[in-house]
Amino acid sequence: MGQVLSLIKDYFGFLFVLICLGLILFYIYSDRNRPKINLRDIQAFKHFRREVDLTVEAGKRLHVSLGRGNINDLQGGAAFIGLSILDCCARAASNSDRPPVTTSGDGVLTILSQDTLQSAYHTLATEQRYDPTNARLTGLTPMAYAAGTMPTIHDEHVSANIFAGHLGSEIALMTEASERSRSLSVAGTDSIPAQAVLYATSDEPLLGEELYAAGAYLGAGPAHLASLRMQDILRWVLILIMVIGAILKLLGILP
Amino acid sequence: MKKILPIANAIIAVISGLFVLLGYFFPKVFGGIQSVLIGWAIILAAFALLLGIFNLAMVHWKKIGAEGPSNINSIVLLISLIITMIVVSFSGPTGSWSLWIFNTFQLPVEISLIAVLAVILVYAGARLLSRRPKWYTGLFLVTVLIVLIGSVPLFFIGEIAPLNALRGWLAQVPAVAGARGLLLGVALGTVATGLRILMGVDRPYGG
Amino acid sequence: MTDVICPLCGKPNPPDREECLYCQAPLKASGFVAPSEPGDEENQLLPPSGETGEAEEQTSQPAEASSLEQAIPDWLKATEANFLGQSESEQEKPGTDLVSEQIDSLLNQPSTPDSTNEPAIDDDWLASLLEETGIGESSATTSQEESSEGQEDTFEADKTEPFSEELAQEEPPASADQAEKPEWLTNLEATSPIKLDRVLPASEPDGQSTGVVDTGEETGSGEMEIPEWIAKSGSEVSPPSDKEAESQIAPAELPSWLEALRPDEGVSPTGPLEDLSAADIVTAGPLVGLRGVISAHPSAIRAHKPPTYSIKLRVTEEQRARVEMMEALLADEQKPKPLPAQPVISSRNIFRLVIVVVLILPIAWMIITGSQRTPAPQPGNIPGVVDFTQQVQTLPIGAPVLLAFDYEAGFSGEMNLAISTVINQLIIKNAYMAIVTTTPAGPALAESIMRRADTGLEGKPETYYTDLGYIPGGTIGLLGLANSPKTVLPYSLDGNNVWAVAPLNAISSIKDFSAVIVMTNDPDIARSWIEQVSPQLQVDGTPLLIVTSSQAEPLIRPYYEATPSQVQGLVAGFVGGLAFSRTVGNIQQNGTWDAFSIGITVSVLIILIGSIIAVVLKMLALGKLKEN
Amino acid sequence: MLERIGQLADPIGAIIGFVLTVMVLSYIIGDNVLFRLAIPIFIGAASGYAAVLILYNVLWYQVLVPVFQVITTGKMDNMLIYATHVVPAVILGIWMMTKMSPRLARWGTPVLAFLTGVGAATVIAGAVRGTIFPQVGASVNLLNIRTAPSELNELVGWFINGLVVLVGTATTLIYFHFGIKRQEEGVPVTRSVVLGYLSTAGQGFIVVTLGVLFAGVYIAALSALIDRVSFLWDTIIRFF
Repeated sequence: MGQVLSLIKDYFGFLFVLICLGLILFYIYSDRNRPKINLRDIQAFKHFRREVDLTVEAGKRLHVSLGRGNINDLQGGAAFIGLSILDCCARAASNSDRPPVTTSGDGVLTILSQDTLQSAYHTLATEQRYDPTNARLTGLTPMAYAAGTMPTIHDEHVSANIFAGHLGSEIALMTEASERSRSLSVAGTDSIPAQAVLYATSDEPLLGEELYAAGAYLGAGPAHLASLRMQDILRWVLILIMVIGAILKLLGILP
Repeated sequence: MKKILPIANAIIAVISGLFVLLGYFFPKVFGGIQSVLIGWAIILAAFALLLGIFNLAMVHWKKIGAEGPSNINSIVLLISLIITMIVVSFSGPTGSWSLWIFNTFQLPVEISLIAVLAVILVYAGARLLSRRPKWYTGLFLVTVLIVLIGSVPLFFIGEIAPLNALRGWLAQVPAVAGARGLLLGVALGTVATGLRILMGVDRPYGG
Repeated sequence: MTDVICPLCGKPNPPDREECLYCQAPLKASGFVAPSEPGDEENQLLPPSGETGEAEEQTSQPAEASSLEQAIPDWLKATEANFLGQSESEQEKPGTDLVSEQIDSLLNQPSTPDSTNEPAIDDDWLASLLEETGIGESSATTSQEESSEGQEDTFEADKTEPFSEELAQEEPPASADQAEKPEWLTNLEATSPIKLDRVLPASEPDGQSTGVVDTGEETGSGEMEIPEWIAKSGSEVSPPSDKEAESQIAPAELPSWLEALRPDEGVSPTGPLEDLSAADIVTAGPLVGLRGVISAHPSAIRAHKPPTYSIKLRVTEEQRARVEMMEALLADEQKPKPLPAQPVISSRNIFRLVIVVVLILPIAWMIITGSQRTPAPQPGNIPGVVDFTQQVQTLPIGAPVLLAFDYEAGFSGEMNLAISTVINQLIIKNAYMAIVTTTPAGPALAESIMRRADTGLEGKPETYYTDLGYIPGGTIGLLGLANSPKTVLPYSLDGNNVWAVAPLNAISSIKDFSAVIVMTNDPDIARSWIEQVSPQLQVDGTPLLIVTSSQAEPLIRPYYEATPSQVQGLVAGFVGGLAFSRTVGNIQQNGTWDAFSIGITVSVLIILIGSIIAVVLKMLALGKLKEN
Repeated sequence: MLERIGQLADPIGAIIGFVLTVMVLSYIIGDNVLFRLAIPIFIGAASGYAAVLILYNVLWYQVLVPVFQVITTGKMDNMLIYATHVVPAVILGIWMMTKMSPRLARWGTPVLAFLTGVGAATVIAGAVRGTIFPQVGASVNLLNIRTAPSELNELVGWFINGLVVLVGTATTLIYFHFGIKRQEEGVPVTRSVVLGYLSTAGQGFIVVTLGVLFAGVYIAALSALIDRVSFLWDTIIRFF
């Protein structure tokens, strides 16, 4: 019985992934000319865009904190989003006097952030601006990472900090450093206790899945918008499954 | 070559990802190749860690040349890093000297940083309503206060039974509901992010 | 201007001169008074003689001033007075004073030529310059100096405004100059290309000649470039401007005396061709009786090499200095201004300091006194503790138990009480502990606790525990551990193949352990254990027990409360640890529990007071808004 | 000599720990030199320890020990597994080292592409199998009549709680709905009234959840603060 259930679970899982993929491809195709929806306002992204412009104007620096998520683990999703945001930042701030600086708490993530920066500069034909030490590993444990990031926030003329990745409650130390150095902090993480901390300590907390919408809000491409529409469809599908399933269980129809 | 390399990278990412994904859902068919690829990824993560440590050292090595107090900190960091690595390598991760370094330098600082967190959080809590004067901020603070009072018998006052029960209910019912919704949302976002990479749309590896 | 035009060479001369400065021709005889010198007409804002700094013209200042005073209309006098007053009293807002009003009124004129608003901007520029420099008396003295010499040109320029306005709009003359002006000259001006120049918006000569004014204009417009002419103020005026002036008017229409006055051709004096009806009849010499001819005055007969007429752009040292100052100011604007250093004593810092004192002092006091005032938590009131205790108590003697040290060192302060109690209980039960970790600090934490726990116990540590070390790969590693522990962790940290000897040689999969105890502060790690490992454990009913931090408890408790339960026992945070230690008879005698209690009480008060203050301030602010 | 040092190590360690604790706690008042000095020591020690541990467990035991085994004993357990699981990974790892040089960095990208692909697949599977299915399953099982209590009072409570969790989960998901139907140009984009009410309810649930978690994090941090104060006092008593 257990094996059958796990088999069904596996097939359902694969089916679920295929549905997600199909929806994304469909929306990429259907919205290729003009997106058919607007996105609800998320203040954090508005401020983020403005802050990037101001940072470039003021000749200051953007700091993107990618967290310590191991990409071979569940937290990898947040880390990948952090890299997408880093790409947007690198492009937006490419003409700034001070290129963005990236901090991460994982070896693979550090190298990926270096690659992201390098390829962003490469596509903008400003590869000479690429400096590998602008994508840093600041510590290998959560607290070491937070403590290693704090001096970067304090000392490197940072005017805006974007925390996007897997970060725990130690994120409060970084947002505090950001507040003390009077720079804006836009923060999102997949850890729910960290979101609770952010809610109280950050200027612009990104709650729940808002972090994963960053690409669509920052204009990273139609695929991001399409995947957001996929999420919107599937959230209703999940709600329906939960409600109908609960009713059937309540009526004793389902075992 | 400059055009071929990015495409080749994307193909590598997509194919390796597909095999691993299929391995999760059809373990009997793709389980073998999946475990091999994941085994490689785990060992590669260790090599990446070496690169990360090299990067950490390089960043601070560069800072040593710079003016100001930051170069002293960088010197201290490099010395601390090298000594720890040497000692732990020779004494072993659970050797006496490794433990001495751990208990002397790492443990106190790490606990102290979380102690600092306590002050930061209570300060943020006290300022929150003036920072974001909204109804949901009020609800947030009321919840925080109920949970705090319900967790511990208050000094001089003792245990407040109704709040204790309310705390239990909040943690059991609405908090679980909210957490579940948040987790599901995050999971949907994660699936979308992973799929964009497997489609070759997002290429964090560059190219 | 009331300079006297020489009838012979047509050059301007100060009114007090008897004979022409340039050709020595008698001036008084002809009584030829020009309304304004052509150079002035060509560009009204060209710094007149007063600003050139030439010695002989410096001396003529008082006379000029007196004649000026007659010429200045009332509003301009007020303007001048205002401006001086302003520069002395360093008013912060020039836009609000009379000067600006006048300027606005001028700027608002539909057909206001550049030359008319430039002086206004000049005023702004000066005022802003004074503000920027922030000089107190020095600025006052500067303005006085300006009024006496270099700055004169500004006022001159101001004074020309109504004049040019009137010319442009053909209004009846209002100034003394106008009154003195003969009819012919009015006609001449009507056809004069130079007046046309003046009416042309931003004509080249204006741009070139009105150096200081231009600078002012640039300040007003916020442009950063200093005009070229400042840089090469010593060099000649560039010819194109004159060419342009020429190109606008047919040369034939240009009176030759006026032609003669043009800067680049001023060196060739030609006889005046003006209408001589107003000229006097010669009363002496051989040409007696003739009108408008050169009288045979000895001084006039003397041949002179015509003097070269300086066409250098004349900028005083002071003006140059002022422009340099402006340049410096503008350069500063380009630099990003560093944020002002945060004051050490700010309301935030004071508030933070108060919080620190109010929070830490009572805690310290409780610990110092070892207070035991607050009643200890009852295990029955804390969900999970009783089940956890029972699960540990019911473990068979010498059973292999898997311990996962998956918490960060920073949380050991909160979790150590519970963990050390668990370890002690397992040692008492003589359980064999296989230690694993998915966090890098795990092995050191585990080893430290084991060493603390085994003090006083006989026998070698390896007889009751082994450290298998770190599981790489996070969730994947856990999945691998659940399926085949010996493949993921083949050796212990000592390098021994512990899977080959008892009791671990009987372990093939994770469910073969008698219990799995996970110690973590991270809800994600706990979820990974529950989701990856728990299904396997449930097959044989192996309990999964979790010791966690209070930060992860709300997310783990649902798994404990679920039916069927995925977590069979839960000890959360310091409170849970204390309750657990009390159930097994380990009663703490220091004041940490009281410190915890008073810490929470004080924190609640701080948050309450902070929120109340915020609400009160908000309401006050709203009240004020309503009043306004 | 070593014994003497060993005896001294404990008190010296306690004093250093005391000093470091004070240095770090000084950050409460403000960023200062003491804190700045303590942090690099900690980062170096923590990162150094973590690095060696991971290399020890992965590179040493999985890569090098089998090689030494061959050298010493002439044979290797699971030669095939080593050849398929380890050797290619080591080759890829050495290839990845090109990332050390900015000039050669681009040549190491294929290895990163491989890691990213594997990581992406892992997070997808983890999210679907580890979160979506279990959480949806738990929500569906909330009102399973077979697990309902028998007593009426408990039954009512069970039903209401289950309903609240179900509604809370649904409204929380609705709160995050991003898309809004495109309006005419100039018309402000707003959610429909029903969606607005539901998302407001969801916001309430989210806020309560975050409040509970915030309190939990704070209690954990306060415990650490108490532990440090206790440690400082114990050290003072020990030496003074």
